[in-house]
Amino acid sequence: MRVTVRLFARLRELVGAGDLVLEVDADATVADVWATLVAAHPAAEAYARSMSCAVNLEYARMTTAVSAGDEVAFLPPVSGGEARRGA
Amino acid sequence: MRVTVRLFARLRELVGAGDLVLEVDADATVADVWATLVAAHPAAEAYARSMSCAVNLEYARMTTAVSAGDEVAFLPPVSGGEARRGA
Amino acid sequence: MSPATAVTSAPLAVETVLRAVEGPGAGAVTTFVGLVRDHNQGRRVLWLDYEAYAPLAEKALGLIVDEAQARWAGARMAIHHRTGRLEIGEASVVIAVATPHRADAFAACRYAIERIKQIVPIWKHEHFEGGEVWIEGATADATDTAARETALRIACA
Amino acid sequence: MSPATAVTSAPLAVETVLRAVEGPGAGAVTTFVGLVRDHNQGRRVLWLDYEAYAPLAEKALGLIVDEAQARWAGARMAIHHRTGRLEIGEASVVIAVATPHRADAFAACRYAIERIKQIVPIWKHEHFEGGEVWIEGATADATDTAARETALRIACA
Repeated sequence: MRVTVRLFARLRELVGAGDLVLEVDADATVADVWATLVAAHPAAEAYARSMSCAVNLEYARMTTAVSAGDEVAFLPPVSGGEARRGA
Repeated sequence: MRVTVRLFARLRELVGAGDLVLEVDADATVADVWATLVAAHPAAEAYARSMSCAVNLEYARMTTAVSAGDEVAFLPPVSGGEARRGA
Repeated sequence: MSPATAVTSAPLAVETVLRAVEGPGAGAVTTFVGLVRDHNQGRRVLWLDYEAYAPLAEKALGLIVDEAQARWAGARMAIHHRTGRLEIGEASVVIAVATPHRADAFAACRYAIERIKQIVPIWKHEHFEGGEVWIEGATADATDTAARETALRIACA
Repeated sequence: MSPATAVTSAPLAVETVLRAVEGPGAGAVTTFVGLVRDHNQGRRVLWLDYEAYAPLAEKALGLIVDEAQARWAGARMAIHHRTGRLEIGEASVVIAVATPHRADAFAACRYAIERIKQIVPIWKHEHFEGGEVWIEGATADATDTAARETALRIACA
């Protein structure tokens, strides 16, 4: 089945795309989607331990099951808010 | 000598005036000005323990000496800020 | 530039107070606005009259700004306090603080409102359904170091 | 009525966010504004680009508002976050909180900015004199209760 993968910020730059479609097994989890991404784009591996993920706009776990057509987002560590971290 | 006395809020209402001129001895302190005020307006006594004072726009003590023409203010407990005290 | 401190019978505007703390180096800005509430201690409030010893109140606000700017490096603070008759929902006080880092912006702003209630000679005359009462809080003494320490503790906790 | 939450490339205005928390019962209103600073870790910053996963960022801001309004009774909160290129001195985020009492207004506002930095999928790309770098903070996980407890501890301390 196919899922859409969304990447952001430096992870997007490392992979060279913010949006891509990956083919995964029908019983795939988020971890399988990640493994498929890393196999095709080894640079993504840099975020293996620091990224988090969301499926269809819900925060998810690596063990979360995905379905055909799902939007799976991998999120580098975030930095919203003001320009500097507080004292 | 003469000093000007300024009164505010409920203390002003109890005395019936916000501005008055009192005659005190040349070596008078704020305490003497207060005593003179209370002698003329016994209702002011209600604030004997809760008021604070200022002389010529400087916070003062009851022992502060006053001079002719000084402005001596007696301040009931203050309540600036927002409409309710915080939780 | 807006004045850093003001005691005024004119309606307050957050934007005006914010303009007074504009400048380089700020990473965080906090504001505090105190509003007239429609009830107090079970009474239905109709309006409030704020009476000020205006020249000393302005000095006291300036003292609070100086204290805060000395305590929190790089902070810029402004405080405007209103006087006269205020209707429900109107702003009685507006504080703005700009600092390099956010923790200081919160602490200095909280400090300012606590200090205002301790030392600024302004009094509230509450007109409620069925009567009126003068609201009294702290004995105003700017030299009381224990009071100042209380404000610092609340702000930095 | 302004929206309670927004992720937008348009300049932010404190007054707009304040309007979103207007309403009866408020006695205290706090705001927090985060500004782009001209330097960071010894680098001279030229401008910032904020990239957002916009629909999830909007949801995350809504979650923070819900968390705060559940934790602080009677609170109304609004958060607007900007995206795209921001120049020095421009506002990246504006938070407004209205509560019956002032302690809650400060705590809820502080909570919100801490939570924003923990969970909202927005990234800063810093362009400085001589290069550029992605600023990275916390691993975003809205379900991480330890992170939430940290934000609560900082806010209520």
